[in-house]
Amino acid sequence: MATSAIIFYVVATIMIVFSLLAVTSRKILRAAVYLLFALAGTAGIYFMVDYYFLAAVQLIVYAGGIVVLIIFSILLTSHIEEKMEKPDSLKIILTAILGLGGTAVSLYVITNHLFTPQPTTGVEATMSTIGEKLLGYGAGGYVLPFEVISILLLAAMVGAIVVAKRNKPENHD
Amino acid sequence: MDNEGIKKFILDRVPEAECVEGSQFLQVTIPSEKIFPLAGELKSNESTSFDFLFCLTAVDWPDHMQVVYHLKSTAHNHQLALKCKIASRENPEIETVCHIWRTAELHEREAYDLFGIKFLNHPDLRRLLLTDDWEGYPMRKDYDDPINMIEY
Amino acid sequence: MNWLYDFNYLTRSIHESLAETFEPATVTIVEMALAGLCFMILFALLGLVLVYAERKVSAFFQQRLGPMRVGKWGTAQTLADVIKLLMKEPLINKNADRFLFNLAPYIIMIASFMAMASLPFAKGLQALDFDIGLLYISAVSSLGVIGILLAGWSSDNKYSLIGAMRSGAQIISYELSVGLSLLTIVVLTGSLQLSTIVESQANGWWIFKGHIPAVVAFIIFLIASTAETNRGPFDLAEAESELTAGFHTEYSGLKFAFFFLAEFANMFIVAAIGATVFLGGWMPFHIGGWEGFNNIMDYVPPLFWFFGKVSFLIFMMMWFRWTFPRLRIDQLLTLEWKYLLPVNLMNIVLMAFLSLMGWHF
Amino acid sequence: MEEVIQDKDLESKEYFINMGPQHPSTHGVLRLVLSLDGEIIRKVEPHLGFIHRSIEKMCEHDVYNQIVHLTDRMDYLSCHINNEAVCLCVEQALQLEIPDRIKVIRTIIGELTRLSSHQLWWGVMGMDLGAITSFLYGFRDREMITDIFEETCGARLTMNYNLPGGLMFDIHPNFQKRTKDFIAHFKKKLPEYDTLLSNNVIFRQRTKGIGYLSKEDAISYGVTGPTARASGFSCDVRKHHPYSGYDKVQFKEILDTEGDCYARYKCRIAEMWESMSIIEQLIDNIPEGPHKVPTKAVIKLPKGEWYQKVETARGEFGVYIISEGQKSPYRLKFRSPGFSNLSALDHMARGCKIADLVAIMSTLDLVIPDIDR
Repeated sequence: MATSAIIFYVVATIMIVFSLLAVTSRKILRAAVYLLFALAGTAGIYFMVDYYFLAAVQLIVYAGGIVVLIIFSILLTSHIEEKMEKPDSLKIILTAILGLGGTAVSLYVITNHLFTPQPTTGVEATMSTIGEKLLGYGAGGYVLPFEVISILLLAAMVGAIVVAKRNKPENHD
Repeated sequence: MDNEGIKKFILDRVPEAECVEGSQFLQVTIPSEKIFPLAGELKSNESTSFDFLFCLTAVDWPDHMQVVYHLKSTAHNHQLALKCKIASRENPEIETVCHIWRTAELHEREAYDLFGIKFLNHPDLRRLLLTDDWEGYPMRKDYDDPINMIEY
Repeated sequence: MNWLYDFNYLTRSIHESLAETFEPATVTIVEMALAGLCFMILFALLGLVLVYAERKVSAFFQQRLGPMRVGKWGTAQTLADVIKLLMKEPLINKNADRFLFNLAPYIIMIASFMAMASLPFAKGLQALDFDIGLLYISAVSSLGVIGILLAGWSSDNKYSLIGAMRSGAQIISYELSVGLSLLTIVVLTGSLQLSTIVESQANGWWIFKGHIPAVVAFIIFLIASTAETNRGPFDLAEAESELTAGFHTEYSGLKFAFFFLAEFANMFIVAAIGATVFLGGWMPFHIGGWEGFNNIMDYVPPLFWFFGKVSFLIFMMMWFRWTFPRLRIDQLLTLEWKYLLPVNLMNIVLMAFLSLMGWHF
Repeated sequence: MEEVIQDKDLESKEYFINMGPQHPSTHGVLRLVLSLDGEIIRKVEPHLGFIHRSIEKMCEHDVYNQIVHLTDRMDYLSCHINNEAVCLCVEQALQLEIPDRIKVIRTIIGELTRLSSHQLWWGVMGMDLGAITSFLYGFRDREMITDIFEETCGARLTMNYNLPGGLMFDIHPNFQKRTKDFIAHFKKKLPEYDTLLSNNVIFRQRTKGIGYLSKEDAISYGVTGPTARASGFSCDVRKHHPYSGYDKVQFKEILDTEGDCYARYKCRIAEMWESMSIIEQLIDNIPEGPHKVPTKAVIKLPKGEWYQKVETARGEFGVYIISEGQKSPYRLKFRSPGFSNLSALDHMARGCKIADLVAIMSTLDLVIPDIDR
């Protein structure tokens, strides 16, 4: 077996195991940490297929950003002795069915799709091509979606500040 | 104001006060019930304005308890030792002055802790130096603790 | 002696000799293990040397001698401390979340290992040379904060929790400034690849070539990176006079040593990034046009240049720590959001303008 | 939107944290229970008594010569001044005439004590704010004073030199020379203190406007010493009720009106300059004479009561003796400056952050045995 195959299976196992742990853990912070490992595993896969930019973005946005945010909010709201309640069995069954259904559909699509190997790999995703595409306004440029998303994020930020900055409670002294 | 003036000032308000000219301070002894109005008057009156309570302590005399207030006026620079005689030695009670001089809050807690003097209306009268479950009041003359104290 | 100047010779010969005896899959695994071993040794050595250096530097600033008893000039002091830490009892609070408590130091360690992997130590001596090198480093170094947050939360101590919260707010804020100050130079280099950044400084380091904006970026980088490594005067997360020891209050023995080691490793990493981006990395001190001078400088091996620059930056960070009082948490955030970040943004625009006009050297 | 804003779950709740009894910046075994809202302090409640030894009770069984030796266990940084207070009180009761030589030496020793206490305070203050180097600087200079004391009275921490009626021994032959050496040395080193901390931007930011104490509050809380003088409360016992040699020397009472941590800091630094000037005025003019007035081996005070206040490094230290004519006092009260100063802590710290509390505590300059007694 090739080295890359070994690494792939190791990373894939890590991802699957930690994804399962993340949804089954009763302690909320542990679940967040398991999620972190699953996301880091995804970044690992991206590194393996030489999608360096995507991998780094995965690490920055998901592992470094989202998970830190989740952990931060857990730190603010929950106490160390708290445990999550066990969901009732109906919920478990429903989500299990949904999850398995999703897996089945994905597997069906993957197994039935004919992957034709292409002679050329198209554009090599170097840093400069990504940058030019991202800020390009010609054909295939992404500057408009890019700016729209940034405005969306700005609106979300303003909203978050408005919600968070309540009227200060009257001074205690 | 000199000692004579202070003496007159206090006697006007508390006729039964006993005044002694000490070597440093005028020492005035008053009954414990009179302390709160007199203390307020001593601080707020412009001619006395005793605003600095630099020492508050209690003394356990054989037949009574005494609380001693050492007062000073930062404006007039005169000083006074005001003593309150509490008749009951076993269960002494006196009005607090911690609303007049804030420093009294901790000092009164200490006096309560060590002498068992109850300061009425004190916002937070608890043991200060000793543990909460300590029995007795160690600075009293009849306090006996065979374990922790060395007999002379 | 060629390998001292270009490590490609050395790595190639190792690779070839391995390929002769093993099949390709084994070769890859053996090479990975070798690289890992090298980094592990480097990590341990860094810990030993930097702890000793910190002690001696602090002693120098405080007009005392520092460790003098264990070994000549106290050089074996850190080793003695390692033995002491290994023999200490690992204590865990009764209510602590044992799994996360044990995991936290490793996350911090792993984050610093990952960041270290892409540092260019010398020509050809770089484990990972991505074309997104700088982005990669800022990505993995942002993982370390998770370890701190976990450590603070899982030890079931209010001081630790406050320390973790402070640290989280601090690192997330200052990451922006570190990233932007590095981007200021990226505007000039046009590449995120660390080896390219080093190569681009062959005729002068960016801090000299980039005019005033480069100097401003360098100063911001120094401040922000000191803050990101949780070192004084930004050591609010551990602030011993306020929070006893902050997020690692409850740690002892080896796990405490991990936090300690990671702190020094992180210091090394940010110093190395600063040296690479602003001070030319392993590139000798060159002045464009002075051929004779440049040739003399080339005789000094790149490793020496790299570690020399890194030591200089580390010395600067130690200098900060041993002279400045600690900031308060709101002042810390004010400094970042109201001063460093706007200045940084202005600076980056100015640099882009300079680069556009071609006014840099 | 309104619902979200008024959601009770989002309200931050106060929580408690124990600062001490073992905490690096409580400078001893002081326990503060803090009510916090995030990092903002809502209330500080001191819990005392961890090293309460009931010295006042012990004094009721001791003769006056023994009592002197208990006082330096209280405020161990102002030990000579504490001893002096008891001696002065006993001398006052006995109406002893004290020769000038003793007075002058007591003044010099007292000012050296104040200097060494302020040096230690300065070092610890820097350390509390995170500048560890200042600690070593403070101790470097304090070492010279400690050496002088060691030569004079044989001890380095719990020093005893004063006795009712004079001094234990005459000064060491080296005393004047070493003191002058120290003053010359410290005059060069004190500006370094300013370079390291006072002029530092971060330090100023951390102390300016923090822990404000108004003059009225300072008086009402009975705060004394440099802490109160920084609020404009003129309370220097050395000026208002001069004792020993303080009526013979020229010095300024350091007053400030800012009332914040920085003002308290500046006051102490300025007091160091004043102390040096006092020592300089006296060190070459120590009159000749005996170092001790003969007293009985066991002193009996007449019936009566006496109060003596002195200015220690922390503020007004008072000794209140009630005597029934015995060899031991009937009641003895020590009015310790730290006890009153601590009572203002809650008032000053409300609304500040934890880091500010540390700064406020270090400018109060608490010594815990002085509070617990």
